[in-house]
Amino acid sequence: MNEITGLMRKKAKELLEKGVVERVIGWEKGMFFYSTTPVVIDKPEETEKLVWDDFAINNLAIYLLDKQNKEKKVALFVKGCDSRGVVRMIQDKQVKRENLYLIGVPCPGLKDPKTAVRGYYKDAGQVPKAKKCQECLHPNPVLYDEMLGSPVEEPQQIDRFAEVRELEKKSTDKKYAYWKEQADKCLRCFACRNICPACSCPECIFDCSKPRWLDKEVSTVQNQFFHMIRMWHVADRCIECGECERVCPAGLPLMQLNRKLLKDINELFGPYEAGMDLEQRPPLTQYDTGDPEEFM
Amino acid sequence: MASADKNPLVPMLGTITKIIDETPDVKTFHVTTADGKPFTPKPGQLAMLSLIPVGEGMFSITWQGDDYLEFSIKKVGVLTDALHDADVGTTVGIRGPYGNSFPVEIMKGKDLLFIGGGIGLAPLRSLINHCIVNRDEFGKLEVLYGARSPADLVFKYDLFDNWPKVRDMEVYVTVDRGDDDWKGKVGFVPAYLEELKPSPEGKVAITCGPPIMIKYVLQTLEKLGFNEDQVITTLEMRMKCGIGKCGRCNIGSQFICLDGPVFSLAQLKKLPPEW
Amino acid sequence: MTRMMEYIGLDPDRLMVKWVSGSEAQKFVDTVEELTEKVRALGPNRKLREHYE
Amino acid sequence: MKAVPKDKLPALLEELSKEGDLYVPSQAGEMSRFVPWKRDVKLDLEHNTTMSPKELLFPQTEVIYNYKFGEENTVEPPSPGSDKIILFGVRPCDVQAIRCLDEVFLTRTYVDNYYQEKRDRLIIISLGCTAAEDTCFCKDMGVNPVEAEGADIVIFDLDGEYGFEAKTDKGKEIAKKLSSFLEETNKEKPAAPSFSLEVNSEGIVEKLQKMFEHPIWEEVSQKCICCGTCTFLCPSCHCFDINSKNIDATKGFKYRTWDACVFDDYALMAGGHDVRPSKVERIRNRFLHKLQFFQERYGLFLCTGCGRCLRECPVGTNIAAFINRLEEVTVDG
Repeated sequence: MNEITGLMRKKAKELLEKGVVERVIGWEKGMFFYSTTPVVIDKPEETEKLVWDDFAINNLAIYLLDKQNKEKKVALFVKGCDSRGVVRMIQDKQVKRENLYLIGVPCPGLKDPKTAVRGYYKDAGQVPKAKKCQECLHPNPVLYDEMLGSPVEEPQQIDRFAEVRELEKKSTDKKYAYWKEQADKCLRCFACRNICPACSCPECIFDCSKPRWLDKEVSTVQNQFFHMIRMWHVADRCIECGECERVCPAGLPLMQLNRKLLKDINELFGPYEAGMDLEQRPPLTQYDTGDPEEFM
Repeated sequence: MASADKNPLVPMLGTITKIIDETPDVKTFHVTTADGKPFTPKPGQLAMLSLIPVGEGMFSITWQGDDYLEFSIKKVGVLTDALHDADVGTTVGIRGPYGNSFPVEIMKGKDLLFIGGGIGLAPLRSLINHCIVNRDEFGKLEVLYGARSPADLVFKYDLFDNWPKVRDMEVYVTVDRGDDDWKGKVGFVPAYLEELKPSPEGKVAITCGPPIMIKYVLQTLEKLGFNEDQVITTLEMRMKCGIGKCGRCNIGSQFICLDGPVFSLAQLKKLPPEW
Repeated sequence: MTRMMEYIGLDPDRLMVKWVSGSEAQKFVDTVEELTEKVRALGPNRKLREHYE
Repeated sequence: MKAVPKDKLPALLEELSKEGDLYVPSQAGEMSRFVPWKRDVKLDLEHNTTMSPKELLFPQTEVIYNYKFGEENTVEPPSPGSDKIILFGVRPCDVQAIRCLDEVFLTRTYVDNYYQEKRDRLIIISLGCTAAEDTCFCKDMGVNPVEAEGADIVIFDLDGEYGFEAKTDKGKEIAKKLSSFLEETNKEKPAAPSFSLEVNSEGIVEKLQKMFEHPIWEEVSQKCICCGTCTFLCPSCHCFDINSKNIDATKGFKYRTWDACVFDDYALMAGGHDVRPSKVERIRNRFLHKLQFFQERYGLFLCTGCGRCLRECPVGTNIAAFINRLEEVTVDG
């Protein structure tokens, strides 16, 4: 058992025993060496389930949106990306800061269970770092009540828009063909939406039946529509946790959509990363007479 | 063209021939096909009715004439809103009949107590009228019916005019909230049932209404001494295919569209309490 | 928006967003005509369309 | 036993493709699925596909009928196909899933015409498994990983060649046409592979029957995000939704699409009543459908142990772990 796991269990037990929180959300060990899954704990004696290891990759912020957690006092373990998700939710008034006890965990970069599955690797050490973690600029939590362990060094040399720039170079028709091919693969299982900490609407436009905006028909055009609208809805709320892309069973490069919008926002409104600071409003929710007309 | 009458998911085309306003949000429709009555359902059976460009939904068949089927439909969603806007002459799709039916055989010679709430009287009506047409086969007929308000009472012509005239038939009506003109009973159906204290002797009770009413009525009936085989109910669930394939209308391993909608309390108790 | 359209592989010339006040009738007419001409030159859009036989 | 040398497989597939529409497992990006065979398709016979072959019998979106409305009203189901559908390399777990689908769509009062017309044209060439992945548990769910009961032909990897065994009349007919590729081999049929994952499914139906009200459902559902990954990838999940789409003001079509019992609107009725209002009831329904209800109705597990949902679930929900958890649960009576 590693040091952080020990600290996690101790802290969680203490918080539940003292009644500081009613519920702790963290990670537990699953069936395989590569499965570490979210877990919800209400009783102090169950805190022994908690673990922190290479595969604690799920962003836990989404569980704050769950109906059953919304009015509860909850302790949540947060990596860099989890904490940015929480910041965005607080800014959108989806969750109340005073209901949360945030326990920061500095993140060394984690591994994707889907890469490890099927016996290509025999133990965690051999599994490469997950794509979303290779692209991460902020592994340390940005908002927390206390921190377990000491911060890790933040990477500097990552060009988060490299993929977008590559794609931009292609001709319009090639780009259309590329995205059409992606849309063809989509199963519309909604894993990308349901795992997304920025997708926080209580009723989603895609579920709305009166009127029905998105046909249930799973076709190229409906799928294109789904992903384009979702990208715009997420827009400046995307905290770049990469969960959508990680969970997609069809392997759609969804971050290439989200990052395109962020790239444009950065070019038009100046440097911006979502969920870094409770005080910084996202550019698209503010109005300024100097806003570039082009963004309309 | 693949034969439409062999493909259970493809409807026949029919026409709305008559529309009766029942309440502000309930209308009764008569549906006929070019060949006359679409099919001959047994009391309690269902049919899939569609407004072709809008959608399709499962409805209980309230009654049938020589050349039409009758549906009483409450306005609750996209399809039913559109049906309420439709005029006589509108083309509809119809397929069925679906589901089991009321166990008429075991009711023969017995006294029957019908307990309905709101639009829940619609499925019971097919059986009530069946009993009236075959009056000699059954004992005393009693109908206990309640709705939210006097305006929400369906089949007023039956409740206050036709049924009370039938030999050995009683109708008890109650509303949750009265209005200035209402002289009748005010109160919930289960409470009225408890007050009426029907004897279970030689009697079968048949109930349909909102889920919460059904739950309390079943409890009350058991308290009054009705055994599980003497209580029959008809249920509703979201249905799409009507033929036991699409999966959503299950209670445990049973499908409402195929094995239901009619269940005795004895059968219901063997199923998970998910209705 | 036009940047995004371009990225998805659509022709950005098919979209025009312009601020026109309720009192600027002529500007509105000119804008509509300008866009109409542009789109006419581009021909019918084949992208993002279902093609049922 | 007959066998085909591995280097002759492309030629055999070429010949097979003359008999009908041939589909083979192939890796395309991150998604592997059954694709129409072409000479340059890269076969992937090492792993089972991410997408199950059910999409070929029961497409995700399928037209039920085309309609016209307004002045003229018609409904017209699409005409059925006529070519054979040949599935090559289907794993025994997925063959078992097709047997489940057969029960649903072809028995119990009504026959589903859309499924039946494709099923009648289907020829299943199964690839018996000689190795089990860490997520495989088919043998514990009533599947024979070598024999692939229900397949028309079964082939086995025999190192350097594929053993070839025709099981049904349909299979024998095909075998006859392929006889020039087949040679006699003296190699034995491979033994069942060893499984690292053990699942104890014995007695779970009876146990689950007593567990409808049990705190375990709250526990297993808590991390679920209610997406459709498990149901859409599952080879046996078959629930569908029916909707219509108007192409213009006079015509449109009625179609069905895969649905997922974990989606919010799955059991929601017009008027707002929902018998399964939260994910606790939905996950319970999903697991019980797989492990209890389907057994009660059709005598089979609706889970065939293919392991797809274990691998792909975004939050690591694991039905195999759930089944094993049942051993610890005590129920009254």
